[in-house]
Amino acid sequence: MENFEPEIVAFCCHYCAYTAADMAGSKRISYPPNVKIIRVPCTGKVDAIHMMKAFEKGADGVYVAGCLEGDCHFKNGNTRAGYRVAYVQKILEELGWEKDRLAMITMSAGMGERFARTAREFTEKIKELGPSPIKQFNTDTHQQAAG
Amino acid sequence: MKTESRLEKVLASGALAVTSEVGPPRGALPEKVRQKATLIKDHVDGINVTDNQTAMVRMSSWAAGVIIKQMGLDPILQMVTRDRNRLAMQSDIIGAYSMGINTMMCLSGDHVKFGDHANANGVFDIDSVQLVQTVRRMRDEGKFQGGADIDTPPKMFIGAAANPFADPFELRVMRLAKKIKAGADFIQTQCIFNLDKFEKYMEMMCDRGLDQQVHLLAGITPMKSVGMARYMKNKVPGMDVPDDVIKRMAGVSKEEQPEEGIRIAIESIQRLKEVKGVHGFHIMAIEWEEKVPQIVEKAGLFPRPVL
Amino acid sequence: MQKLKDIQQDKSVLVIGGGVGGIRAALDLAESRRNVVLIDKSYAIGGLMTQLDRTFPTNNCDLCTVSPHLSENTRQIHLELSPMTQLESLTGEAGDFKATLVTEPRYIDMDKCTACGECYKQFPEAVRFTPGLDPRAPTCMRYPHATPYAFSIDMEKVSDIAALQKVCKADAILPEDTQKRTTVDAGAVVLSIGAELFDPAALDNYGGGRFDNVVTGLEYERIMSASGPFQGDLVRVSDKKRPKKVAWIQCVGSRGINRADVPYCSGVCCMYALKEAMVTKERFAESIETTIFFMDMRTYGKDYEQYFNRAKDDYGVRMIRCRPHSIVQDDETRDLSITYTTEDEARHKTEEFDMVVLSTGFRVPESTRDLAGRLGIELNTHNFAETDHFNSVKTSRPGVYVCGVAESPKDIPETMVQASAAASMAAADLPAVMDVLDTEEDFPPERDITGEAARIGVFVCDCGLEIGGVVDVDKIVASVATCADVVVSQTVGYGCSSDSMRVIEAAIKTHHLNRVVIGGCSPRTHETKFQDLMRRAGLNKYLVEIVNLRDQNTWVHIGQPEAALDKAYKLLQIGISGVRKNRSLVDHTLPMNQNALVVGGGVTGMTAALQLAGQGVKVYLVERNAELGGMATSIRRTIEGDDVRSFITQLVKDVTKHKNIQVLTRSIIVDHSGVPGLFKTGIQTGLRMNYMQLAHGVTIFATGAVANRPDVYGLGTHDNITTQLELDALIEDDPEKIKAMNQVVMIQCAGSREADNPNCSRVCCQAAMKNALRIKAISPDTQIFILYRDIRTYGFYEDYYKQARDLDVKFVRFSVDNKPEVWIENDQVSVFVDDVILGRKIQIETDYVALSTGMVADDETTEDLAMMFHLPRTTDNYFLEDHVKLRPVDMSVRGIFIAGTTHSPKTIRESITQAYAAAGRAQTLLAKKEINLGAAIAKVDGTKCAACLVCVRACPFGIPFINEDGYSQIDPAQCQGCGICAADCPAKAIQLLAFEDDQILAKLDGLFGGLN
Amino acid sequence: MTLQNKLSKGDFVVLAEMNTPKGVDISDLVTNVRHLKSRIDAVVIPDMDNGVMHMSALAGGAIIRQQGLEPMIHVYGRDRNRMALQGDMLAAHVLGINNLVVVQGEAMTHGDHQNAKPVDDLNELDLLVMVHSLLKGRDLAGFELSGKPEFFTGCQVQPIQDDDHLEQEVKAAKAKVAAGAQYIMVPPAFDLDYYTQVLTRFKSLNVPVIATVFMLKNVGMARYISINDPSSKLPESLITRIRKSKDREMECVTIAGEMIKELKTQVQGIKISASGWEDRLPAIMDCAGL
Amino acid sequence: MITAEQKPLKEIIEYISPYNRILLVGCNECVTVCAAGGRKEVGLLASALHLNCLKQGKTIEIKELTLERQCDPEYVEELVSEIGRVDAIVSMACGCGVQSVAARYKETPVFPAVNTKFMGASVAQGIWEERCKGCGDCMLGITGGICPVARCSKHLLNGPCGGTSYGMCEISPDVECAWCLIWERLKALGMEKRYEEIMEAKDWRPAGGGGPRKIIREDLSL
Repeated sequence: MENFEPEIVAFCCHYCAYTAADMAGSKRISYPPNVKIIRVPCTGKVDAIHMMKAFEKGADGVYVAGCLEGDCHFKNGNTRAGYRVAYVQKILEELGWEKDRLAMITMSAGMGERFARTAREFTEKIKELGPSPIKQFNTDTHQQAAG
Repeated sequence: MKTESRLEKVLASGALAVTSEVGPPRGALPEKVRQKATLIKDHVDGINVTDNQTAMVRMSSWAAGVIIKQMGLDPILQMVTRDRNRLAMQSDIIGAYSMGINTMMCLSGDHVKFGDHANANGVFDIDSVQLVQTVRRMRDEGKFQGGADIDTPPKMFIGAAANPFADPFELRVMRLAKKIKAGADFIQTQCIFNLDKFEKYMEMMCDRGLDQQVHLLAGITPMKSVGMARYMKNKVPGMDVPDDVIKRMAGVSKEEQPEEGIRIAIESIQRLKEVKGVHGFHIMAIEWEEKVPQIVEKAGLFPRPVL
Repeated sequence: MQKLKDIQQDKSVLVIGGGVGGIRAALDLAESRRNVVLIDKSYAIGGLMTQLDRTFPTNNCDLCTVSPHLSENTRQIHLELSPMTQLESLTGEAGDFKATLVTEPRYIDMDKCTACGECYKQFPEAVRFTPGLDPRAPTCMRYPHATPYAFSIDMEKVSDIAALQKVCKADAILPEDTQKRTTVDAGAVVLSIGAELFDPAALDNYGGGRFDNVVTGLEYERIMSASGPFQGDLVRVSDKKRPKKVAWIQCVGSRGINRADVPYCSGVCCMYALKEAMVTKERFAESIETTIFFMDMRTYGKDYEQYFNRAKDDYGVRMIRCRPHSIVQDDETRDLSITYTTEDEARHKTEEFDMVVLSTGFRVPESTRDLAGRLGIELNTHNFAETDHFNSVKTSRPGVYVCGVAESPKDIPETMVQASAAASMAAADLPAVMDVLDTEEDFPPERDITGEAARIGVFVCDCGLEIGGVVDVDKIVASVATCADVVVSQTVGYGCSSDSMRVIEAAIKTHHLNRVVIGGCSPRTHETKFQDLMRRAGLNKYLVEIVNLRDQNTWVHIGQPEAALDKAYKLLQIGISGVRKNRSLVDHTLPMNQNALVVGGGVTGMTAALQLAGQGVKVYLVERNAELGGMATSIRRTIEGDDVRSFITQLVKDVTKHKNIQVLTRSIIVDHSGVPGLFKTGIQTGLRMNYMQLAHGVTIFATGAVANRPDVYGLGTHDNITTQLELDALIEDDPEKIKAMNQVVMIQCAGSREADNPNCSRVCCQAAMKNALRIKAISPDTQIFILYRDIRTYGFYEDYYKQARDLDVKFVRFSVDNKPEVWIENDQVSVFVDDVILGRKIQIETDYVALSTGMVADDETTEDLAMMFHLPRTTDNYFLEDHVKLRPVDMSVRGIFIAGTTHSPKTIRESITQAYAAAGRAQTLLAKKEINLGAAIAKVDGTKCAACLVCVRACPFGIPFINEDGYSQIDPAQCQGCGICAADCPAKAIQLLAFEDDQILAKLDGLFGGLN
Repeated sequence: MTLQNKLSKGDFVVLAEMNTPKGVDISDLVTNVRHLKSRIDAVVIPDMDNGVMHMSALAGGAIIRQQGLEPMIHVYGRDRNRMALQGDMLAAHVLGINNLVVVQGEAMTHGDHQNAKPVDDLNELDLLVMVHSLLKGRDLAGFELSGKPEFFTGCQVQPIQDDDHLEQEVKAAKAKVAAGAQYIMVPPAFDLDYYTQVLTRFKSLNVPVIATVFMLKNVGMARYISINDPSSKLPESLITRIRKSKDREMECVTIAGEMIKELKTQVQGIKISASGWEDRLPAIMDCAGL
Repeated sequence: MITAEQKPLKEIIEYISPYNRILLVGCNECVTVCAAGGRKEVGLLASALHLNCLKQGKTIEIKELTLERQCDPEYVEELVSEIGRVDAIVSMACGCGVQSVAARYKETPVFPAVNTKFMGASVAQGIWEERCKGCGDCMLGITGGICPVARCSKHLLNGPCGGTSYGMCEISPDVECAWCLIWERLKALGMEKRYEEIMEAKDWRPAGGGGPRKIIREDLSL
């Protein structure tokens, strides 16, 4: 798994995290290309099903990125998202998946550096965890077949 | 006299009654029961035999009661509504009576959650008030709870419990009244440490004239250590251990604490003897039966009346 | 860039200065459908605030709060932005000015420039627009997302013009650009040029500009700022190490202590020093020791005292009341030592610090005097604009208004208030708005695409080399061309240039496209632009999806072209898959009711009512008392010496006779319903309390506060112990009695700044100065003692403080734990106070004690109204505005505004300013015939709804309810579009339009298409 | 049974006050009447109360009649002269409006047409004389009418400011009864003991007395009344009670309900004035146990 | 309403492991409201089951459907078109719903995905508490509207046991003592006298002591 490049989905809220991502861009702060952003008006919009479906469709890691605590444009959407992430983490654990493949992250719109750092750290973590169990199986069987 | 109960006779004589209790063993050895009963036999008018106390499985109370009866002593059969439905309880009552047991206590029992079978289903087909009523009707009306006649009704002297310290306080005397109305002949109370509050309770009881209708035995428990006192204060629901009692226990060395506990018990009895409506004492020396004679003697309750 | 529109034939308002104040004024005017020309001498707007790190009292980061304001202007049809431009002359008169403007050459075609930065990379010395990383010159750094989003060239520094031109792929360099002179027909002018900050290099004792680790407050902001020289890391300039001990020195250059000082107070430095100290601890390390050296702590704004308490008590910021003599630098370590004396100890102390921040205040630059001359307005003794005593934005020249620091030193919320007030005044000088259609309605009818199979056009912009330089755009375009439903896939040079836009528009028509994907920069900045393109092409604006290939791909993966290519491909797949599910949506609109309800008939309410009525708005002015006038009727004179009574009498007369104002005295509000723009409010009116319903589009609350009468210092027990209000009347009515007084004592903060009323009442210090000076004028021999905790004569009120000291008014400081005592013996009133400086207790036998009791919120009234109108209140029961910094008169409920002392304690003059501001803000809403609520609203499918109440309970705004049919209903007019209900609904009965579940899942499908 | 019959039999009656709309949308009025139909005996319709222009009480009365309820309309001399008033009275009878309350009519100073000219051709006593004359089949000029109208007519007491004023009003009411007033309406007060005393004085005039219960709506309104209307005798404790309650609106409903409960036994009828919040009338009546 | 919570995933996975085509059926009544088996939970469970299979390199077919009510045959009938196409049904309804589905489609195995808990009320968003035992002989009228059968841990009918402290039940300080609540309410209602009457031993037949219960409304049953 030396050259494993994970596929990571980041659900980012329009007001903070998405803006922070743009900020990282305008400051040319590099982060791994593995992270693909899907924009939502508020992390409170991110349904538990969206997180599950992302894994089901093949994501190796998923994170939800919203505003700093207390700064949510919609009062408490980020807090709710945090609870949902914890709930889905529990499901993942029950299924024998690493719960760290999913995370809730907060930042303000000006934190381009933090966006980039988070993306780097999360990508590193997923690299350590290896491919999603779905792909692991595919690879394992592949190797078995080859062996 | 409603019954043949020794307790009833002692109480009727106007003397202060003394009862204590024996917890049946968690095994089939009858000797254990005899040993414990022997320790206290000369100092009490009746021996409570607990019924799966603290929701732990033990030898059945009526069997242990029979063993005590066979020793020529006076068992008081405790019965909780937690483990049996009304059929089982009534059959046990007539069974016990047929073996010579003539005094019983009706209780609802600790919740199964506290015991060693937390996964059991609590039955609670009827509650303790309803059990009192059932036993009274069996005795006085000769009828089972379902309405059928009993050919030889069990003549039980009926006891019930009261906790003057649980919430809501104002309801406690009313609940006592309810038990009396249901047919309770005597009452054993929860361990009393807060004497002030107990005296207030007794006042309220006497105000309603209940002391004329029932015999109340005040519950006394000697404490072995300050640890036990704290445990009872914080962990046992419905228990009221005032801080000054704990302070007093803590005020002596660890070695002297058992003695201090016994002193407190004796002082309590002496104070409560004077309280209107108190007709006796129920001494619950938990796993400390050997100290009961000492307490009874020092409290001036010895010797027991001979009938 | 916004095209310079031909607005010459219409009258405009000229706004000079593009700081937050100027932006606010310009936006207010544009939203009120007034033409505005906003000029700034700099190449980008934003002013001082864009350089701040976080702002008090919210301690939020500024970028997030300012950016919407900056990008807003590009959307305004009525707004023309003209950077690098200055006013040359102004002729004519109010309503009919001619302004001559001079624009310096930019040498860049703003329509073409994409801000790619190529020119800057290759000719950094000649190109302006830089997020700047030079730690020594923090003031030239600007917010990285500048507006206009274009570079400018300093031609003098260009050596090879041809080479520079070649660098620009957009062909935007204009070497032949020249200075341009234009004239504008202006109805009014708003001046918002702010001021400079004092340069401490002028002082030699503090080493400003000489010692590496002595910085100004603003430099410190830059150091902490994420866009600053150290990327938001707090380090010392000398060794890039985190300081352990930081000190702030207040009043550097202000309050007339030192040689180069100005006499006035700069008003903002106490708060910003507290903020910087708190943020230092909060963001960097709790253990950093922070110390503030101050003279008087001037936290006089709304809830500022609590901010101060938080700094002291929760953050442990050390406060030392003294003025340090000097700073000495250790040349080796570059550590700094401060020598100072505290008031209770005569001995000098010396203490070491790692960094020292000089809290420098505002200073009027020379250029302001020139501009004032060209504008023909008068300046005051401090060179700030002279303004009317009852109208702080009205200058000496009719038709010219001023706002912000150009008027007097002030913080951002007060600047915002004045900006809105100035805009409102300026709008009144223009002819009334005609009911012309907004240009944005000039779009062809939308094509109905229902039932059509998806026909997607993909247009990828190479953005000069910004995208194309990293990834091969043609290759991307070719690879997505094979995707299902993609009909056209092509590269466009600069997607956002007018040429490319025309190409896309043509392609939509030729290929009969019904959905479009744009690969380019961020939708945050460019979505509107492409949505307009869709509408021009006859398609619904929600059928376009912008894929962020630049800011979130090529800009951040410059060194990994292959990975960037793969990511670009995947991002486009997300876009294509997503857009397939997009549907035509209709923006929700509602008609506006054009009436205004003004609650409260005091000076504030009357001013707001008159201002709106003057603009043709029908106003209901509701007052609970039998007469208009409010709290100001109990004040006789202002500190400037004006007669308040005659002012109010005139105001009442004007209001009562105005045909657009319906005055409803003896009226109480009892119910309220409706949505912004369509409110309905029930009142009980008249002596018999008859019920009446009023329909209105906007509401202004000017319900005021109440004079505080705390039970302290014997108030109410003796005729000669009164409040400042009673003294004010006494001075006016019975000067003889004043003359007979030998000693007068005033006690400040009576009932304020204490546990049960923690905030400062703001008006009391100036009231004490006012009454003291008036007594001295009548009776120079009367001795006056002012017992105080901090003297808070902010701004120019400091002048009165100085006058009082010069007239030998005695100032005695006491602390809150050791308050003065008032004794009455044999009808003789005595005051005992511990004099901190003398270090002993003094007794004053006094003829009169005036307590500065200030004011408190009208709890009962604000509580009632807050419940009916669903408005938040502060802990001390004032109304809480939507944003304490940027929206000081707007409430969180749209269409509701507050002004005057119902917002917080303030003087009559300040209340009037806020009244104009509230009227102006209300105007921006009333100018619209309908309200656009956008399309992203939650929609319930009644057949799926289980009426479980989850949405009802989850909605942060309390909008959903279970309707008569037994399912949840969400009023589109009130839905804020967060989607929380949609995500929580257990029956999946709610969808957030424009972000529906199948759209999000389709995007995931697009991303993982290869795997499934 | 008509209102007149009930009152003369000594039955207890409940009246609800409802204003006509300021405009032509009568849907709220009709809905409110329908909700109350079986629970009240008549609807009292003020005529441009407090000088605020509304649809005329005459039309309001006709609408109530259409809904099958008995209307009772205010009659006063501020806005119309004797010609218009007599004409309207005849129209009222024809439209089925047979209950009248002769009132004083409030000054226009706080209304919405402050610049209007008051007519004041007839005062209350004159009006009673006028009604009496019409009942006898003659107009005020003495001309005979073709067909006599029938009216059940009462009068209204002014808000009682103090004890002296009370005596004046009792005297005035006596005169009005002598002039033909068949019942007396007493304006509201919030102190029950005081109100009872007032009511007792009017009961001595031997015509049915109808008390008024006025619904408070929030703290602001209660505060206003307590400060500005001494006749209301609104105690501070009532304001505190509203302020401390969790649901203030419900508390106001409860307060009105409790007052009705208390007054029920003392008078022959109650007029409930919800002042624009007529949709809360059913709730008030529930609380009052009506 | 009836409350339920989802079974541990492991248990559900075990049930369906032999099958490849699953019909996952939710119910839009009580279990939707208590967030155990509505459309959303169906989606989440389907996703979780997919994830589990994908991990093992399997794919399964899951058809998601949510019925208006699983305890009414007419709604259950809506599954008929799917029946031939699936190997097993997983029902997210309460026990009644599961049985209705199982009774109708005898040839297809039906598995429960939730544990049916109790009849409860929502005390706050996301929190449900038991309120009724369905004892068939409601005595709320004499207990101040608070049920001792459902809310007293010992179903005591004649007052609180001796374990009450500070108004809380002896089994846990988080559980309110029903009798304390009843007493407070009776006091507020001025019905203290009610308490003094002895409540006779309860007839448990209406509670199911007499076997499975049934309600027949003859006027409606035709």
